Amino acid sequence: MLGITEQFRDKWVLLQISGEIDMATGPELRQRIVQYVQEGHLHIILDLAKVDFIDSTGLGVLIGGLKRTRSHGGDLQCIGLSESLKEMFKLTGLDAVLTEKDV
Amino acid sequence: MLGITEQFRDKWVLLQISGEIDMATGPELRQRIVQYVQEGHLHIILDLAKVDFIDSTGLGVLIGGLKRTRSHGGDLQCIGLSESLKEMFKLTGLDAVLTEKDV
Amino acid sequence: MNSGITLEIPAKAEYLSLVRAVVVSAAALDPAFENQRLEDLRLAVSEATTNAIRSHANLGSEERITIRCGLTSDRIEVEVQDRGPGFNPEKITPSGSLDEPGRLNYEGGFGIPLMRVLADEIKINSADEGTTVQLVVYTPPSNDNS
Amino acid sequence: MNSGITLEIPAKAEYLSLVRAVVVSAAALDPAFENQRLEDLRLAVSEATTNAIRSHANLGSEERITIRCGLTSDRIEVEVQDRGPGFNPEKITPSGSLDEPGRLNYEGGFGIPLMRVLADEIKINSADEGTTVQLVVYTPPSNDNS
Ligand SMILES: Nc1ncnc2c1ncn2[C@@H]1O[C@H](COP(=O)(O)OP(=O)(O)O)[C@@H](O)[C@H]1O
Ligand SMILES: Nc1ncnc2c1ncn2[C@@H]1O[C@H](COP(=O)(O)OP(=O)(O)O)[C@@H](O)[C@H]1O
Repeated sequence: MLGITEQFRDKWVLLQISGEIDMATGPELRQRIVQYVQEGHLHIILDLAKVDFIDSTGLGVLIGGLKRTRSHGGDLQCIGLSESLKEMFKLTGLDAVLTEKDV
Repeated sequence: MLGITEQFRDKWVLLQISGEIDMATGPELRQRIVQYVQEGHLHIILDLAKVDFIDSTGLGVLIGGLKRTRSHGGDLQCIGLSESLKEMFKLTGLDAVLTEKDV
Repeated sequence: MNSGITLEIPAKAEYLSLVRAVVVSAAALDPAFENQRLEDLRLAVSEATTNAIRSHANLGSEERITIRCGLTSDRIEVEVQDRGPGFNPEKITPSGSLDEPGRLNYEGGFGIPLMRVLADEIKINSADEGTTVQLVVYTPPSNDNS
Repeated sequence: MNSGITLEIPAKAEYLSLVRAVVVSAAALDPAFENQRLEDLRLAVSEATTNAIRSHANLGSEERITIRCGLTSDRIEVEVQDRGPGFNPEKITPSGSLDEPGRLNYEGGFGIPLMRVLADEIKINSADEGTTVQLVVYTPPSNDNS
């Protein structure tokens, strides 16, 4: 199960994600990000505080979102990382590119 | 998993039970009740508010405890029944004998 | 029940909570499944599995209990199969009632009557080679005007 | 792995969360198993199952993925078996490193390297008839003076 709620702040879209991001639910999140970029919302913040689980396909969605927003001059950032998510970002080298942002 | 914490109030022992009462965990609770009765603590209150699950072997433990305490001139009562526990007590006719008590 | 999941467990009480977790996860695949019915199913399956585990008391630990779980658009079906000695279900619960006088004189015998109340359908097939209990709980129609 | 549990699922992504729930429940049978290692195991098994599901893309839906889960005193062992076309694991991850420059140019390829980091042991047996990934995570000794 994946929950997504959106808030618009200045030029940022803040998405609060809850549940699990895996091969079953990842496509929905990917689709949402594609749609924001199409609509011109190029700055996306993902609040992952309520994400219980993310796997490598979920990381793939984050990387895809990062590439998509940046290639349009925008950005994607992740906040609310739990200890185990931080660990996973480190393991995969993602921590270097998907940095936390103070909102 | 079964958690049991005890409190002594007047002539009552109040047991707060948490977790699941089934064929795996029931024997532990049964054993505790047997022990109280042996030690002369004949009035037992079970607080089931934190019990997520109870099955028919769990009910068997409650009935056994009721019979054991009463046959020694004591009593056993249950409090903190959730809606689904109440439903189950009704289904099995246990609600008539294992009444709630105001503590 | 060609689709769906199959779970095999050793006949030990400590696996009951795992069986319940699996059934809850399987039922959660259908978002239309209501919480109350999920509770009913969880308890019914737990009762059937408890009986199956008991029936293996005199069998080697290699003999497994099998739980099959199938979802279709209008129902969830769970089958609990043991390799125990079997029994005659008709002889066990002649009245099926739980509130007879003197009922509290024994502490068991709630399992099958509970399953009958909780499930929308129940079939018990028992023979010398083992018992299969099939439990069906309906899911509400997925349109909103129910 | 003669004891322990066996789970069979259809090769569909929606069953992943169920597989994770089963592994977590199975590991919970050993109270010595630490939370962090449980997370590691959950993720590693999920990765293996994701690959197994993908490998069935061109197979009929009757072909199941099998997950076996065994606990012994010092380890938990999970085996994920598919009937997919197989692959050569040595060709896939020559370096196994995730932080090479340009790594972000593609969005996949994290699965096997992650499993290698998360599990204490991993064995991949792949052939034309399918692949079996075996993951082992050690449980700490149950005496307190560790
Ligand atoms: N799977 C089974 N295999 C063999 N006997 C069974 C099985 N399920 C039920 N029985 C028999 O039916 C009886 C009644 O079962 P049940 O209503 O669940 O109550 P209980 O298990 O508490 O006795 C059991 O005592 C047992 O003799
Ligand atoms: N069970 C499997 N069956 C067939 N091929 C597999 C299996 N597991 C992994 N592979 C192959 O190994 C590659 C790398 O897997 P992995 O590291 O998990 O990354 P990803 O799955 O994201 O590509 C996969 O793309 C696939 O070609």
